[in-house]
Amino acid sequence: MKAKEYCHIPYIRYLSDEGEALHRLPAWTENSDVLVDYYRSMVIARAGDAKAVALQRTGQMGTYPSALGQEAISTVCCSLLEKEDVLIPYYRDLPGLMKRGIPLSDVLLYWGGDERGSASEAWGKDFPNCVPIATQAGHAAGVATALKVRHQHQVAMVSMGDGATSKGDFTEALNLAGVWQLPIVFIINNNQWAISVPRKIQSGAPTLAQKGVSAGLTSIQVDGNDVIALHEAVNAAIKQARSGKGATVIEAITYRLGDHTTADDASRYRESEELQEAWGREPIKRLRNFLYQRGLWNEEKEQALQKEAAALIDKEVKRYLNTPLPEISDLFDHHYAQMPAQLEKQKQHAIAKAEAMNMGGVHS
Amino acid sequence: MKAKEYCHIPYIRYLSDEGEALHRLPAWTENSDVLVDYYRSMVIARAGDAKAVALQRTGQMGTYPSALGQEAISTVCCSLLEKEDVLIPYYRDLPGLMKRGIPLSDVLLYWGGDERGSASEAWGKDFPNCVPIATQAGHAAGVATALKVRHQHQVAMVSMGDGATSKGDFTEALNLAGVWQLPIVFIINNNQWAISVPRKIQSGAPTLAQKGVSAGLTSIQVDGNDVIALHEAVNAAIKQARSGKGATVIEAITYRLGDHTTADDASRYRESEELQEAWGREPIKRLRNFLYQRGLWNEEKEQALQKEAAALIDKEVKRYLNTPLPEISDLFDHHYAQMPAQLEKQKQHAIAKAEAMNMGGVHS
Amino acid sequence: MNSSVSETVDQSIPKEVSEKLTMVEAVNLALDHAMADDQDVVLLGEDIGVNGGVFRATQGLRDKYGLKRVMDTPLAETLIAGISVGMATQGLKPVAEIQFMGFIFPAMEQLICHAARMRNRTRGRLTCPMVLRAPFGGGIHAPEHHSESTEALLAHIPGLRVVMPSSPVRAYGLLRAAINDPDPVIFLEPKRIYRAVKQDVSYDTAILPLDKCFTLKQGNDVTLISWGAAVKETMEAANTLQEYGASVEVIDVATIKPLDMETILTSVRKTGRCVIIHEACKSFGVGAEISAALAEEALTDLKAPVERVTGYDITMPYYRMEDHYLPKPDDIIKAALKTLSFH
Amino acid sequence: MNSSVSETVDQSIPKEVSEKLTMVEAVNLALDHAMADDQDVVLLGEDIGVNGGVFRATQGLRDKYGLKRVMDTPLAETLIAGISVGMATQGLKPVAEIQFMGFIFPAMEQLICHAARMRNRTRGRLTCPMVLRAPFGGGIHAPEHHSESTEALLAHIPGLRVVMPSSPVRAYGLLRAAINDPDPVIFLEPKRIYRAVKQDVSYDTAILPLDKCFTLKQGNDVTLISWGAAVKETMEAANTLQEYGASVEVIDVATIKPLDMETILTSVRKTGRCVIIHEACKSFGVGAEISAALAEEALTDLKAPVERVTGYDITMPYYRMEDHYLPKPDDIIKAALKTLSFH
Ligand SMILES: Cc1ncc(C[n+]2csc(CCOP(=O)(O)OP(=O)(O)O)c2C)c(N)n1
Ligand SMILES: Cc1ncc(C[n+]2csc(CCOP(=O)(O)OP(=O)(O)O)c2C)c(N)n1
Ligand SMILES: [Mg+2]
Ligand SMILES: [Mg+2]
Repeated sequence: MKAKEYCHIPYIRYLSDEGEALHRLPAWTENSDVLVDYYRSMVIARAGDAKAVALQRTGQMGTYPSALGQEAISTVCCSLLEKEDVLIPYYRDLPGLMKRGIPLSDVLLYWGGDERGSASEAWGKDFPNCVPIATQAGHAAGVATALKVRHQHQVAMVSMGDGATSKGDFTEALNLAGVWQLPIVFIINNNQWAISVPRKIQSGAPTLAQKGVSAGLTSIQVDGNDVIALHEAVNAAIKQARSGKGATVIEAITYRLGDHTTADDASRYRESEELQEAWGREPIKRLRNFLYQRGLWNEEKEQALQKEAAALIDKEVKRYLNTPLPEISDLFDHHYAQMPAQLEKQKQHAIAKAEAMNMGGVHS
Repeated sequence: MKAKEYCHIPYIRYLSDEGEALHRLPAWTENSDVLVDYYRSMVIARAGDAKAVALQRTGQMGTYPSALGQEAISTVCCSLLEKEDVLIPYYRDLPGLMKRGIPLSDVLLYWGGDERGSASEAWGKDFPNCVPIATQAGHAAGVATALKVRHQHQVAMVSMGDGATSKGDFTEALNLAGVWQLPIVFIINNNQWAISVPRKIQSGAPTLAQKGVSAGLTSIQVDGNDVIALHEAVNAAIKQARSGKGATVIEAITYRLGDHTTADDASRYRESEELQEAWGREPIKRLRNFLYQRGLWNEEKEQALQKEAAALIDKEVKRYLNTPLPEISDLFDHHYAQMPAQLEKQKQHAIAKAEAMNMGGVHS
Repeated sequence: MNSSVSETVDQSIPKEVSEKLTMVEAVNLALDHAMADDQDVVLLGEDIGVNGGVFRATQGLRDKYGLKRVMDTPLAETLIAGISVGMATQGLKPVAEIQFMGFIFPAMEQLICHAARMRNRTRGRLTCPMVLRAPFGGGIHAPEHHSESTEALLAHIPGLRVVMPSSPVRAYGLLRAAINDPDPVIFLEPKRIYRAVKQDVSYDTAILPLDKCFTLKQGNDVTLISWGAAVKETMEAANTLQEYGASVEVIDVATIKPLDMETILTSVRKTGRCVIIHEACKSFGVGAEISAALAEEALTDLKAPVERVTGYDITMPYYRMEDHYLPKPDDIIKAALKTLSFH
Repeated sequence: MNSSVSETVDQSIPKEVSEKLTMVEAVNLALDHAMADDQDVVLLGEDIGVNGGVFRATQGLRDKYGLKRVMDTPLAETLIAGISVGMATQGLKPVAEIQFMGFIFPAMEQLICHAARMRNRTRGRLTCPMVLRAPFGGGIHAPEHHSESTEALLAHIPGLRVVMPSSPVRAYGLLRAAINDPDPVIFLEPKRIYRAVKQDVSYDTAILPLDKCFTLKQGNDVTLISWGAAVKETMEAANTLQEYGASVEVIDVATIKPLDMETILTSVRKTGRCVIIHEACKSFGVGAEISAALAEEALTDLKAPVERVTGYDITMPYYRMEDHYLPKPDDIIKAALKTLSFH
């Protein structure tokens, strides 16, 4: 008897690839504000994301991992969080970060090689970007533990890629979430690729959601390009967590329409047909179609939105590009609350050296 | 929808606690040799195990983790392996090691603080004892990969405790086994405790077997005190692996009748009632009852067996106790095939120091 | 007392009574008092609850402070470090136990990539006031992997503090300081001397400064530098050397990261001779940094080469032969005499 | 050629033709030749197959040697190290890639507890002939965690070898030697100079000895000691110093564990002056061991304190400011002039 035969994971979907309702929609969709907001947020995020890629291509920013095609997941997840909840994002969450109120310029600063991109107050208690894959799953479990210990009713939401589900940190965190009934929402952004490694050679499990089963968690799959399905799944998961009923694993199925990062060239390892096909399922066009059908969107609104996005991005890019280099002392001052004596000496050395050489930094 | 509602793990059992057949037994049990051999092996192992504890108690050996009550798992698993298969054991596998033909004295030497306990030819390509929990799961995956790369038809068998299933190494190995279809048999010796941590606070999953589900593996539970159930499960798993059909996770339910190790005092954290109850399910008595019922065993045979065990153990203990200390050079000679120059100097220093101080070692 | 959630002090603390305690009992008392003083202090680790830890360092604390503040974790060191980071960023002060230092390696990614960096990478927005305790070192006839001393790996990491006590009073004072500290501290407990001596320890016992060496004995002819359990043999050697007529200074480094080179340099500038003693392997050990810094910064003051008395560059032998690995008072005496007779 | 399974040599190897190759191309060629020479050599890691590795070190090898010998693993570094140990014990020679050294930490438990110890704990019954490759170091404007130099952590571990090349020819020769070696080798590739220069490399390029320093330049006044990418700045500094009239000896340590102290001592005994250059943090870095050993074993030969030119004791800054962290030729020159003017 094979595992697949005795494990069933539900899959949620409401909209067809063309944005048509596949079955009765949930009541909240009657109120169009939410859906329009999702649409607006995704469009702005996609424009910001494209700008980030362009900045890299023009030598004005470092390596950047585009969220192209995956905007729905991050957008819906972060829309449904309360400000006091804690987000533990991964590196492909630009749309969600913007939704959390974090300035695009912060995110550009981060990828522009400046620690101050994770420093502003806008971040609240949210975590900075996480590069070492799956390590953030442990952080989420710790955040959730803190919330639980203090009888607070916030939730921790953590996201990661399909590749991240192979790393032990992830399953250790799932296991803890199960046994301590932690208020966590685990979001697996399954974009089918981990750099060049396709989903099917990442794991032999028919779904990644079922990794949650191994920890006794509620585990579901959802169409990650369908904001309605996402809203349903994430909302239920947040409610469950907030009411003390434990964590949920949501595998959101999407597709990485871009390269892994600007340092990658996906044409080396993936078929262009697959990519073309995936474009037919992407979330923004799908929701636009839906909104058009319902008469909630039109060309005029679209034009205005594009303009609004451009203006916002322009402002943020300027702020990014005009951010002066940090002081040399900044490199030393944040390692300890109390500066060790020897480090102070090294700091003075670095300052003197920079002064002597009149050294600048990158893009200054 | 909770995970337990959509995941079903089969549970195999043939013998009641009292050793009565609960349903029709498999055909192979008609041939009594196998069952009698299991019985004999378990009895000898238990005597050897008790001796190891006694050696520790009398200051003649270091810390030792008794396999008391868990003899069936290790015994059946290793009986069904071929010599050329590779065993990657954990520290509570004395019965299986003996079944593999590894002298008891080797195992005593290991726990007696002597590396040579893992060195003898009897070990073949089997792994030495593994202390860092769950790390052996990765080794098993590597061994199985080697077998597969070379088109060999052996299998890798790896065992571990219930606690080990919480460590990420374990799930990383499961995942690989799934995606590479590796010839592995994963044995979870679920003895209900990981030192003082009971099973229920180790994981929120209703079974530990379902961790295999997260990797798409065949996953079952079996009564780990029932040699017939074990035989069925392990045999099927080995066959599946050997024929290239991939790995199985077997969660064998048993109970740790002793302390965690001789350094532990389980009465600090577990109820004596639970322990008493567990004695009612232990594997040796159960099989003896069965054999008696079928007329395959009697008092006379039992007496002879006890004598035989005592003689064997006596011989092995003597060999252990009479093993002289290694040479000082031994501490240095096995770090590299080619001794680095500086290490050679340190070796000469150690030798000179030992000669000067006429230093001995422990129990010499 | 750095309490952000509550100012209540548990009335059960016997503020006045001072008791003769072993080091592991002093650790227990420090945890107890830290938890009483600050509701944000929580403990976590394997077997630390009902069992009170395999060395009993957390004994009684679960009964006193409850399940929510004394948490038995599943068996997963990566997780233990990871959730500590998560908790600490939200304002708790987790004190995690790694059962033996030999099992700290799965925690390395979290310690190096996150705990050590959280303050720097958020420019202080999030911090990581966590303590990771682990018993370490050999000499108790423990099984394989239970006798490691790999403090050098942690000492190399910017953003970490690495602290090890060598007496009950210092265990109490340094652990309280480590818990109060707003940054991550690896607190390594030399288990070989967990029960070696007893000292008076109470709520009034001083909270000691981190980042400072302790001069245990003053002298003019040679400086012996050590930390952890090896301080025991170092003091024995110092006493014997004293009998031979040498005036010996003994320094317990106590915090090896960041190093208090000032105290060490001042001493060696005075004595001109130095022996460094540690149990870890010699090469690339903590002794190397101290020896290098001395020769670099006080070359002309050195009357003799610095000597290192350390473990060999081999894996800790299983226990039958571990005595051949561990530095002995005689080794220290020999090295000291060698430096003393160097011209 | 250490082949236990097969003696076949792939005919496609252009034995005579020597090509100008970059370091990463030399790595690729070494892997290719090792695989052709020995069927037991297999490659594994993340994205090493179709993609040929994120730096293209394994490009073309999957097509040439097939899926069974060039294995894309799931994303799990603990696993990569663990299965390498498992394979190696059964006689394969796995060459694993860790995508960046910043992601090596999950592998530490396997490297320290198993790879390094397998031979010793079985007294040679099982061995661990594996190579773990990882690109390391800064200076390429990479994202966070992609520019680390933590070689000191590995150098402290008995049973490991730690090797880093500093030129295409040495990359080829040392990697072939590492793969041939019957013990575990951590092979760190300085990615900043992956494509810095080209050299003639072919099947006839020498397999170089491990555990040996390379003297890149002979001189009498001062010894500059370095490894990895910093050898580039070190050579630049040496050339400038030479113009100033100093006679400079340059040593590329190449194998930092175990250290070839003989070559280093011989050189410094001759010059009396020494500067050690590395990119990793200063404190408890590899430079500390070399500096300490020099002062301990050649104190009276030292005409000046040993100087260390290194990274600061801080986390590698994100890339905008990483230049302030990295040692520059000027720093080396200054340090050398300081030792040269010391009296
Ligand atoms: C521990 C670790 N190993 C390797 C890497 C290098 N790396 C960065 S992203 C990536 C693939 C991640 O894939 P996935 O989890 O599917 O997320 P995606 O990028 O597709 O969103 C890898 C291997 C890393 N960052 N951390
Ligand atoms: C990585 C690691 N962490 C901690 C330990 C200490 N330790 C030894 S055995 C054990 C409990 C293991 O329980 P389980 O896996 O259920 O096996 P059992 O001993 O019950 O057979 C612990 C925590 C260890 N050996 N390795
Ligand atoms: Mg992905
Ligand atoms: Mg158990």
